[in-house]
Amino acid sequence: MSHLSPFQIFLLLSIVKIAVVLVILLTTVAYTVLLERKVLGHIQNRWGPSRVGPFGLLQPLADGIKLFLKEDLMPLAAERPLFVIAPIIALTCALISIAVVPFGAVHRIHGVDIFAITDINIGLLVILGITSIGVYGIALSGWSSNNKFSLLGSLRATSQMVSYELALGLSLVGVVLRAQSLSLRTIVESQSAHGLLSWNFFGGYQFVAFFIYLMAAYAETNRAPFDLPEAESELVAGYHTEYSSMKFAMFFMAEYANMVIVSCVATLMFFGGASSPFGNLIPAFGGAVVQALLPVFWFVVKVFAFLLLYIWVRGTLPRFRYDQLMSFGWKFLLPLAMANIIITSLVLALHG
Amino acid sequence: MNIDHSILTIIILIPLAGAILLALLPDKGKLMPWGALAVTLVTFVCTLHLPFHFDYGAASGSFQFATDQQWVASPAIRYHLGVDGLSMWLVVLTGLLAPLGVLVSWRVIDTRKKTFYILFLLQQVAMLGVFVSLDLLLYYSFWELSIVPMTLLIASFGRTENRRRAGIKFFLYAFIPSAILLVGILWLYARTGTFDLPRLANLAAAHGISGNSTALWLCSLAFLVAFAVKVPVFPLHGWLSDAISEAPTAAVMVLAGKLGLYSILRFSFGIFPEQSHRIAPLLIALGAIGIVYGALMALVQKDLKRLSAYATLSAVAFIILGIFSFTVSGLDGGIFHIVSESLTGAAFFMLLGFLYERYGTYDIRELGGIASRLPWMVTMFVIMTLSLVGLPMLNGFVGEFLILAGSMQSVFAHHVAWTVFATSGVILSASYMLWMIQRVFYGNLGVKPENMTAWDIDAREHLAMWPLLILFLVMGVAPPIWLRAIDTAGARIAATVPQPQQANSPLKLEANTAEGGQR
Amino acid sequence: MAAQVPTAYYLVLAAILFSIGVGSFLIKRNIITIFISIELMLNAVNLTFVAFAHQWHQISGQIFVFFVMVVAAAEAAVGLAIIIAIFRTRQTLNVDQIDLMKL
Amino acid sequence: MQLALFIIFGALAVAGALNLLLQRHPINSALSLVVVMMSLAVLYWSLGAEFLAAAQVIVYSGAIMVLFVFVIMLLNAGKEEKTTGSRAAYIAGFPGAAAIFCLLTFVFLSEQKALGVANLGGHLNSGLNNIEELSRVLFTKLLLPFEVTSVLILVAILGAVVLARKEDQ
Amino acid sequence: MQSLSPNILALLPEYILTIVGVLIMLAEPLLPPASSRKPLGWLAILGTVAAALASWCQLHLGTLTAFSGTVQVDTFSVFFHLLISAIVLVTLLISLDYFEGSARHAGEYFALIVFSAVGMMLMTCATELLLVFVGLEISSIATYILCGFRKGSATGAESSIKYFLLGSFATAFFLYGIALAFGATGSTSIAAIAAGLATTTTPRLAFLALAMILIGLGFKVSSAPFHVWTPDVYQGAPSPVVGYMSTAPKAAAFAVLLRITFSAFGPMEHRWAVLMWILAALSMTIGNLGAMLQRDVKRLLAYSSIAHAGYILVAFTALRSEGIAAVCFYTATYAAMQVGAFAVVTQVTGYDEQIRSIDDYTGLALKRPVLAAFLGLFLISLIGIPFTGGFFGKFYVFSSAVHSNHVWLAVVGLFNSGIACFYYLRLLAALYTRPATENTRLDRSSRSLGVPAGIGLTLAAAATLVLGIFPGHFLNLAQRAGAAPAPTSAASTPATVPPAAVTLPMQ
Repeated sequence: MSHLSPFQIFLLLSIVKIAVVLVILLTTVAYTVLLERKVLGHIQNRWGPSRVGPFGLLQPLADGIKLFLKEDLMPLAAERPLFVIAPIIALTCALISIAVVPFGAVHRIHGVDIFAITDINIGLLVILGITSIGVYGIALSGWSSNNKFSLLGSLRATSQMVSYELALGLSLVGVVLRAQSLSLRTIVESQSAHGLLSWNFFGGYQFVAFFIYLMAAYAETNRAPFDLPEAESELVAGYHTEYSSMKFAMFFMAEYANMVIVSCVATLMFFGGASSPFGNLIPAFGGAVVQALLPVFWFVVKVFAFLLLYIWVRGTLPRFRYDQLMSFGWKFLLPLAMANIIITSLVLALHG
Repeated sequence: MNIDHSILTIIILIPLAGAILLALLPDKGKLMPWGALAVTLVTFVCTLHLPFHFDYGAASGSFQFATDQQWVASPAIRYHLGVDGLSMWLVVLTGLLAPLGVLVSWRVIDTRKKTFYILFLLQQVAMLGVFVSLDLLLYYSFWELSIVPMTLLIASFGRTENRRRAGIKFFLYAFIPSAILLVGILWLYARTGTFDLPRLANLAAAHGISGNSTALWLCSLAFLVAFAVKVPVFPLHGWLSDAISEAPTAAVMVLAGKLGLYSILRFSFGIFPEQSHRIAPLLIALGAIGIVYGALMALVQKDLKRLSAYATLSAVAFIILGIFSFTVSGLDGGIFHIVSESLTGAAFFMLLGFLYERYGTYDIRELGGIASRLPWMVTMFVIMTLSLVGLPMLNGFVGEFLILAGSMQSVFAHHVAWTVFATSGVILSASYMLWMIQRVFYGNLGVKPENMTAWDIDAREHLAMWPLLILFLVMGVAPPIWLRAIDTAGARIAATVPQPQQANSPLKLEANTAEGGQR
Repeated sequence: MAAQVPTAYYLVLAAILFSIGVGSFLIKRNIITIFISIELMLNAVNLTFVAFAHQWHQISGQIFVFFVMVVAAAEAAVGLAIIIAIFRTRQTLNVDQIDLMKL
Repeated sequence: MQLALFIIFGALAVAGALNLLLQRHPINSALSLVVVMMSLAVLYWSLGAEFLAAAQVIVYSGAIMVLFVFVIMLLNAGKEEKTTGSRAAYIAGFPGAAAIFCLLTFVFLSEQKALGVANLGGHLNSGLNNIEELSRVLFTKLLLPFEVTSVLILVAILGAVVLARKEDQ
Repeated sequence: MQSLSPNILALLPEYILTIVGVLIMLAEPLLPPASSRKPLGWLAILGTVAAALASWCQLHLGTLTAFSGTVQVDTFSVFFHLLISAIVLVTLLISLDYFEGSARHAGEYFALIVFSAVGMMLMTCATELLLVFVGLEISSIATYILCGFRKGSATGAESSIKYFLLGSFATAFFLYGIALAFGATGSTSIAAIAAGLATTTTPRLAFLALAMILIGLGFKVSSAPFHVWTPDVYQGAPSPVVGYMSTAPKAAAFAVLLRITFSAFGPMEHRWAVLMWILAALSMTIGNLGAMLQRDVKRLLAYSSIAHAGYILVAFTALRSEGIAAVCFYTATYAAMQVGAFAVVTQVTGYDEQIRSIDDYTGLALKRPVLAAFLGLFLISLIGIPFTGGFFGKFYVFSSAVHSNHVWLAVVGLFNSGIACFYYLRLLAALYTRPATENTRLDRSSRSLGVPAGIGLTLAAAATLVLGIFPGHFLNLAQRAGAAPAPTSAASTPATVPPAAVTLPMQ
């Protein structure tokens, strides 16, 4: 590729990276759905999908085809442009965040870091920002449907997301304080020295922050036990009651993509990202390719563990009541997050 | 410590303290009028200190009983009080009229006595303050302050439903020009850095205020207009008849004349001598017109109060005529006439008040033929009338004569014609007053007297009237007692005029009389 | 690629946004939209600040913008609370109908 | 690149602002403003204010405007009606806005020479990244305003609570 | 005391008030819902007194700068600190009984007043426009809320929203002005702006900045033609709040205006003096003419406050120290009489505010003579009759204008004050005339004057009188404020990089 200018190489590789990551992400999303159904099935003592393909492995494909071929309903009373834009916003925001996630160690080909689409110094802020934009998708979908259940669902979802965003953001401050950077790469590096022991979760004493993050993140993604916006028993299906076909599929994908992103962030922030849990205990082995891919492996494992946790929680915990949800967020998580910040900064200030 | 230096402060403070005291006392029975009477009498006694200790031989232009302390450091406002021949008798006069005012209000004011007497005393404070202040800003403060109690007196104790309007009208007429006056004062201060009157006068004499003659001219106009409205000079008299016909007797007695005229003499003439000279012909003309206009208007009034208002207008116009002649006799006469007219006017208003107490009306058409029922009343009315029309041997004559004589001598253009014109006012005043007496007291019995039984002047009213009647006579036969002091002031003001051909005046004799009294 | 943009252009862009904000503030009849116009004006101001901060190489301009954002957030909280309060009492958001007090 | 960014996102911002003005429904206006804000975020980034670009997205678009949208949804605000007041407003509004615009533009363009040009990135002080430099000034020289902001937020919270609480308590 | 760091010493009053505000806020939910909130009010009063004492102590410390030069505490800011504390004190005293009968979130009310005072105090001592902005917003936001404090009252909410929208609108202009000033000089600190203006290459930008700032602050001090919000807001807001918001924020805004015009834009005085001339003349005239048409007492006082803002602006045309002193003095006298007048209005109308028009006040002197006498005094002072503060305020303002050769402005102003007495008198005369028919509305307000409110009224009246009879000490204080040094650029050096000269290469 030497006849290409550095800029052209950069451009080309970037496009390739984006394409690959996007495909992987979407596949992950699809198979997370399958995973969830399977795991839930086992938790509830049943099989889950098992007919389409071996172990039901082609089920996501079938679902996709079904949704794609379904009739695309457009309610008469809906605000057309917003009704169409809403799912697009939701999905786009969910997918964009992956752009700043480093899923491997720094590995440059032609000066381009191949295990992260981009590494910018305010990566964390970008994720937070994009997450906060995602609210519009839900808010607008409910409103533009012109359906009271949708509206109520989206009102609930919006206020829930706005409320928990606060706790979520604050829970990450402790980590940022420790790493003294907003770049995700730097944050990961700050945890990679001694493997597991230097992870923020263990070595950094950020487990409180982690739990806050976890709960806030569940609420952010409208997942059980905070899945009130789409509580079937109360609101039909919440904000996406009126959606069908591909538009519905977009919401569906957005939800699972968000889960993946949240898991990625949890991994990066608290569990050392792509670094090995054993640090330097295990000597390096294998060739360059293995060395390059091993961090990716660790990363995937960790993210996968979080996804499992998601499903596990959904299978186990009952749903909150709305007022409980709010008071939990504002009266418990938020003060706790603040306390965590204060203590962390005090410790950092006193111990250098 | 010599009391001479604090007597003026005491004179101001007594009514003020009295007002505060009354505010704290309960409004029960006759407590308020008694209290007010006591306060005003004490004040009057204190004012009498002045003529007895006045140094009649002091250098012309010097102020006596002076006190001069710093009030505000920067801007340099001083608490500078003092009197000279011009103001001394006005202070005494104010002191005298106050107890009389309380006496005439004795029965008329039966509700809200407390408010009334407090406002009345505050009014007195303000007037006394105006007469004794020698610092321009201190003076201005009292000047403005004098408006408020008067407005409230008119607005709350007025006779008819029209009272609120009359009060506001009075206030606006008084306040707006004096707001402009403040600009003038500020301008002077910006030029000279002082508010002190004697210093300003000295600077003025030395042409040291400002080289900008236009600005100086405008400034002098600001002063003059503010004062002229208060007097009121002829075209600016719009407030007078409303205010006089609404205001309670005690307030009317001090309403017109004194303050404005004194201010013209003291400040316009003191600080802007040249400008005053230049505008004198206009003022002489306005004075003459005012005399005749007032008299003619009085002639056609059906309401006694309005008649008295126009009579007042006519009388103050006389004084304007006199003082703007800038001759010794004109000025002396003017100043004398201020005192004398105040007394006569007070008597007039008091008698009208008595009449109103009895019959509840000022309408001439409803009255008539009461002479036989109220002999004392008619006697007093006639004496007052004679004083007002200027019968020799009574006070009115001295002033009018000196004024007319002075204006004949005046150095300014057009004077003779105007003086002759003004003289006709004397005749007119005699006609409307006497005609008024005739209509009210003689002839057929009016509607009101027929249906109402009235009592003649009672003891309290005698007590209020006699001092005035006696003064009419004394001032008429022995004017030098007063002129002695007044002349020191008059002569000083006249001396500012570049002295021309006064020697050929045919009326030199009278001026000599005045000067004789000086020694 | 190295094409440069005069700072003045940024300022003019900010001026356009500010003027549209002012116009919208004056023209719009819905309280919420009026409030939105104010936010637009604030954004225009922020752009001005950032452009000047860039031009002077002074970070304080950017800090100012940061504060404007914080203040805007506080204002939004209070303003929307007031709007809800007025909707409760009057059941309308049209400024022309919020006219209990006239001469 | 700078020029391209400026033209694209400047145009987008103006279009958003105009749409804000022209739309009759508050929610559309609010969304137009979000567009403006996002374009501005890009412009901030191009002017070397990365932190502000992120803050713009998080605080403005992500929090403030969501609040707006939320309230619009909550009150179920309808389209604007044309009233007599609006005609008067048009008469005052357009010339007023135009006058301000002309004045500002005139001044800016006439001072163009003195104002210089902008470069992509626009680094303030070499060696420090944007956030570091910003926080350094914020916590030293401008510490007091930063601290005082807490009072501001306290007041806002207090106010929101007071206003939102029902009277019958 | 000397051992304390200047950072603490310079902001002592603000610290005290903030702590008190937080305490009130914390205590409010802990008190039982039905219990009286008066103790919280007293706590606030105590805190205000302490803050005032702290400012008084600062007077003897000379000029303090703190927080890297963002704050300068000198006689000027101490003057305004004292003034604001005094206003807050009287307002709190008056408000104590206002909420009687039900708790009505009185705790939050006191906290908001105290917090807004913090904001205003910061405005007066800030030398960094960023701090000014934050302070301004603290006070503004608190006042927006206070305006709508009578919940369920439609006029209250309306007043709140109007104030809020126009206030924010003004803030945007103010900010734009600061941005342009920053563009012209490269700094937002007052000293650095002054230094930068001397060498600026973009004078037009600077003038534009000044104009924008003037528009913004013109709204805040409700000077014409930026006064449109004033009557509506004053009419709808709770009376004690109006008394407060028509004085304290204005005092703070004037302090900022003084700092910005005389210190920051000092080099451009010849240009802004003209603007001030126009603003002053317009405010006086529009305020007074507008007031003449009003029947509602609160609206009348609102227009009168516009006129008074005009009088104060007159002093801006004067020479530096004299003008500043005149503004300080007038602001103080205006505060005394305005707060007093609204205190009486509060007492007359009570919480439900049913007594509105001048006619409703007819015969007040018969029913409640003491209140009428107080109101009479304040009205007389507002007219500007001697021996009240109003007179000396006017005197001082116009004297400073005449001194710097703005005689015609003084003529306009004093002529205006002549017109003004017309509407004040209408109210004054109404108080003292017997009503034609029995005024039953007043009977409803026949609560007796509470002790705290009595103290508050007496304080305001005493201040009005003392400022009118013995203005010496206070004038001295104002003159010291006027003579306070302009903020110096000790810690805040202006950007020395000429803007166009440096164009860094692309990375």
